[in-house]
Amino acid sequence: MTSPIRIVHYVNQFFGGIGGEERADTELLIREHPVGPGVGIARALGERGRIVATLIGGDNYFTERMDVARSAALEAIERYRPDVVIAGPAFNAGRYGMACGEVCKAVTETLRIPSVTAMSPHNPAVSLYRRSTYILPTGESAASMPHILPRLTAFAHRLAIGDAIGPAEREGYMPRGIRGIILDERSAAQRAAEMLKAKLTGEPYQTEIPVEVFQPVSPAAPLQDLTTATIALVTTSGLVPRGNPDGFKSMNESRWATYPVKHLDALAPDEWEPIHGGYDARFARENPNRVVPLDVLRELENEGVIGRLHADLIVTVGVGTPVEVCQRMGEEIVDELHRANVSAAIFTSN
Amino acid sequence: MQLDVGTFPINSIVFDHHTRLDGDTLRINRHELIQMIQEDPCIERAEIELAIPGESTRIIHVCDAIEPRIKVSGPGVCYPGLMGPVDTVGRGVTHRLGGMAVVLSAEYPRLIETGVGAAHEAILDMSGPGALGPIAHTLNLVLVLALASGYSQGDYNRAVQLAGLKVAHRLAQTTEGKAPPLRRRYELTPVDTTLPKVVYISQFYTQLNLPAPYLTWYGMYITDWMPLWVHPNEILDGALIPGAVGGDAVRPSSWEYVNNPIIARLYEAHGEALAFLGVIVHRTRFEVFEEKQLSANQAAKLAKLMGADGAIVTWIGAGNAFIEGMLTVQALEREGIKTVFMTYEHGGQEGWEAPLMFTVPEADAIISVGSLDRAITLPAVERVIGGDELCLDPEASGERVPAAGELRLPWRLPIASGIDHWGFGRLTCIEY
Amino acid sequence: MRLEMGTFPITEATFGPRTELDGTRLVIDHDELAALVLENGFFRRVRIEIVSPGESARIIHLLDAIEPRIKVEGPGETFPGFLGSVETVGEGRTHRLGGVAVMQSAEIPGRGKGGLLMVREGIVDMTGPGAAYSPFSQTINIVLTLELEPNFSDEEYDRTIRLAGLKAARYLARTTVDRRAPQYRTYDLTISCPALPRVVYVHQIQSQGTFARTFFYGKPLDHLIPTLVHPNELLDGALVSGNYAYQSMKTPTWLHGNNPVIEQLYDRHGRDWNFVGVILSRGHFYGISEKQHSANHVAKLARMWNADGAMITWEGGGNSIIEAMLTIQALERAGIKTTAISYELGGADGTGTPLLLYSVPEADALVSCGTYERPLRLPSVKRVVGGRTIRCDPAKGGHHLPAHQSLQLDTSLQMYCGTNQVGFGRRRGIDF
Amino acid sequence: MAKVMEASGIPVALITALTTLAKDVGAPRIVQGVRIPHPCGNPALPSDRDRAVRRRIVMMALKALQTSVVNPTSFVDPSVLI
Repeated sequence: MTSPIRIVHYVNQFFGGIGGEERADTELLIREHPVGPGVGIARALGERGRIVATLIGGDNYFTERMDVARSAALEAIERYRPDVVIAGPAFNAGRYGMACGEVCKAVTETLRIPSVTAMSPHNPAVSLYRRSTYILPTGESAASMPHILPRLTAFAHRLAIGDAIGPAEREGYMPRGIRGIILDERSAAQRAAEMLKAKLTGEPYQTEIPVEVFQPVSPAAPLQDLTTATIALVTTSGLVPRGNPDGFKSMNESRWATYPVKHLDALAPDEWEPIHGGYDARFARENPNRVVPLDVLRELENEGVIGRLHADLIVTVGVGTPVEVCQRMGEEIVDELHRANVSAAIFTSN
Repeated sequence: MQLDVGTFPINSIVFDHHTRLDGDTLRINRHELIQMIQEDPCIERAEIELAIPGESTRIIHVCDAIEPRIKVSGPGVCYPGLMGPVDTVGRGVTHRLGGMAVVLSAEYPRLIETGVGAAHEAILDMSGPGALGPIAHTLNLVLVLALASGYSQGDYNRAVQLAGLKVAHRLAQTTEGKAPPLRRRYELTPVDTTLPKVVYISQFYTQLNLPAPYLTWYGMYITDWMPLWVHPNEILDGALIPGAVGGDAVRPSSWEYVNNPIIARLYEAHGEALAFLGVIVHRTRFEVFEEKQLSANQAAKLAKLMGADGAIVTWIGAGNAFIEGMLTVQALEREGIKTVFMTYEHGGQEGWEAPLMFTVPEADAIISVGSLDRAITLPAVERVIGGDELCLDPEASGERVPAAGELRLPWRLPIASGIDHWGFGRLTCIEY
Repeated sequence: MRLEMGTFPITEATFGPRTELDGTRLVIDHDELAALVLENGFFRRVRIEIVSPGESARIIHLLDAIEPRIKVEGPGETFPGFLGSVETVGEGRTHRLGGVAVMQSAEIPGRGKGGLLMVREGIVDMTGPGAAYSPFSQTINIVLTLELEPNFSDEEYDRTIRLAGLKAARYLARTTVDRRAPQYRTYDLTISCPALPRVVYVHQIQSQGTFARTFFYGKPLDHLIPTLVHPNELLDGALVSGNYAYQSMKTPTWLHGNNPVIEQLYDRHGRDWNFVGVILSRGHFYGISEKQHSANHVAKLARMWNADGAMITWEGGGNSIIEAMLTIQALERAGIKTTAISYELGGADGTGTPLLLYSVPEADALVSCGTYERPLRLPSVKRVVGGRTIRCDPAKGGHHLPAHQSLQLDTSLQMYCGTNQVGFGRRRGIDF
Repeated sequence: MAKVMEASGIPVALITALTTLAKDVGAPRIVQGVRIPHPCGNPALPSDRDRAVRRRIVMMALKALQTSVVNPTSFVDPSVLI
């Protein structure tokens, strides 16, 4: 039997018994005993632990003055040295959900204390905070309180005693956007066969890899005048100067580099090499311009068709690069291009 | 897959101000078509002529003959991959102009002097003893194309073929919104399971690394593919057509591909005498015996998997490609599949020599579609389309002769569609 | 096609005076096997070692893994096209040594090549955290470490190394000839209850060129257009791997002959469905219309084969997933219910998106087989087989690490079959 | 990355052989390249025409940069396809 655990519980002014909307500005109050839902939590907890403090914050206070509220909460929680922090349940209350999420995020990230909250899957706070803490799904209203409190308490207890938490679908929390690798009881072939059987007989089945739907962007305005434009060459083809000076990896690269091409009329096979691990590199090795058309762009610059070709070639290796890495590199490259007053880019990809 | 083919029989073609279909008369604005063709930089000049069956007319430098077909509903386009995306065809409604062909006439510069890549002369007589193939009996709109210099054989092939396809498409467009006088449905409906199941194995030769493909499938160069199980309707929609480098006797024209009489016959018999399982498109002319044997074995195995009791095997080409034909017959018979093989014969100019170059004991049911070797004399003609001179034997003498005069041919290879690989006609050889 | 597979489970392998089977103990005459391997003269030396499950051992520079099999009755030979003629296999009786793999290990000169077509490091750990990545931590492995004679071409090394492995495998399987196997299993696609749904397996392999190639009856599949094959052909070794491009995503010959998906489809044949065949297709085409056509053709074959359901797996990464996804899309649009096995991405910490390089909305039934993107720490081992040092990042010129030490790998790309997608393994991704 | 740049106001012509893929991920200006290993050239051709193909593709890219688009749009010069 592990020693009793210490819990700090966060609720809003309503569940804290202070009042309704008219008291939504209430600043952080501390009670050293269970309040509102905390009473149910304490009951469910029994001998296993106790709520050492209840923090009560007004919905507006917390969402409108978040920085103040956050540090006040953190300062208080630190004092009570809890093993775990519980916030809510917030059901479908938006501002309350925000507050719960923010409290949990803060204690987990700055105090390294595990935290858990509970709210409706439709609560806007879910998408904001599910990556930062454990969120258990509830119904839309407090009617589901009796059902959620025991689960919330049990989950908090496991966090407090350092129990390993399994996958979301098995533990019943909302996915935190982390893919873990586990050993299943059955082989992939077996699972695929069973999934196919379910699909053929119309029984329910659950894909193991949800597919992404990409967000469209609002395109930039077109170039008005080519003859005054500065055009940059950007490539993910992994074409680098011989010897790969920056030691680019042939896959999973997360860096990019610029190489001067100011004085080049073409990319010479003996000076450039493709180190990209995802395509048959023979043709690019024969003639690098087949992946980065520098030769014709220089030609067009000389003919005056385009104003200027940007002085540097911008290179990375695009194989199995995660989207947010691309996002990040994209932003860095954008800064670079803005600095150099580049007006447009030709981007080659294999 | 259900395909409805609507046929608009054409009885006359006249040149006019507007391209349109007027009953069974096709009115054509020549200049519109010529301009369309001349957009391609590979084509320096284009002329359009008309050739009518029975008249004393000879078309020379024949590259291909294309039947105007257009997809009016359903996925994809006719001649997919070349005229549009590679969406699987063979469904919906296709319109065709019946009884006519767009014939391509162009003399390729001899960029490739000898060997399988070289362009060969092909002659199409509209009357007389040389009027052998089905396209000697269609109303032919002949595109005479003068090729610009400085391009590759691959470029010329693409340009010539696209010219033909674009014109054919434009002509077929005249049927849009019209109800076809004739309509036929092609579908491999489930039939009485006790009927013998029959597969059609259609062999085609091709060659790797040629500048211009002999044959394309959805516009793709057929390389060393294993036998391909396809739906006959795909062929009716033009998924499989030859290149346009030269239409000599052993290279059937596109027109023959989309009108393959064996497919038509098997469809007619489907549900009556037999159950038509589908077509195996079988690439031949492999250059290693092991590959020939493998492709034959795989064709037979595919037929077996499909549950075939019987098979019809046809081949095109000459020499080398014949070996797969025989090996396939053997493999099929060994799998217990009763097989009929259709081929032309050799036999020399008089018919004394051996009819076939290579045989297997299992080949016990061969249909003869005539001989390639028999000498033939084409009489002089009043009119020649496509030029004044031709060169029958570029590899040897390279001598050019007047195209209008009498032509004594030692064999039938130079006659466009001179060999009836797929049995349009009734020509055969019997022993005397 | 009816194939009887006799399994001789092996629990122990040792060297001894003569190669024979002693109950479940495989005794190997080292010198005779060595002589067989060295016969063709491309190797200076061969070192033969036996590595067993549970050993603190690491196998490196791994190329192919092959299960000892031999045809004891019926047409053809196992591994046709390499060890025998191209006669169609899959019928009769075949013997296998259960739980054994013959492996070649060699350092093929990198020649400073970048790109896909190069040999990359392949590692099997017999114990510890690395063991779960490979089915070969559970097999008794006969490892042939080949020291290459210098100055041969990639193609020569590739071919001779493959032949050495296949010959050794057959040599060991010979010990089972004229013995009765402890277990027999019959593989037969005969349909007993036609009411059940018809299911095909779409087996998408990788084949682009030397070192990234798959062979069918000895023929490279670089130009494969999807075709229908009988699963028994694969059980008899018709598919042989020459793919060393990315060792984690490859399917070695051993898995082509023991494909867990085929096993599942056969296990449930006649109960949950009728397994009607395998569609072999190729991924990683270079043009989008070829990719689309390949997908369309698979779906059309499945439709002509009246399939109700399909399972698809693919070999290789990145680019190959495009054909796979387009195939799923085409199948689903043809009304064929499809599930697939795929590895996922997710970055070093599992928060990366997207999980798949390319996907289609129709792909709603995917099974995860893990990822190569997480870093992996392999502990030090007592014994290393296949070399002394491991060459990492050949594209970067490669740096060598002592192989017996603990290794910190930033991805598991080098873990042999670590993300292979035919589904032998239990590793999977899941949301946390 | 092309998307990020476009979003920041820099028009980007993405030359790729895999236009469908680029469309699916939502890149606004997509230019049809020849093939994956050589998007901007055709090794099957003699070097001068290989270069001519490259010039065609780049010209198409420049056209894309001057064209106003709303949704992912691909710019294809059929003559460069093999």
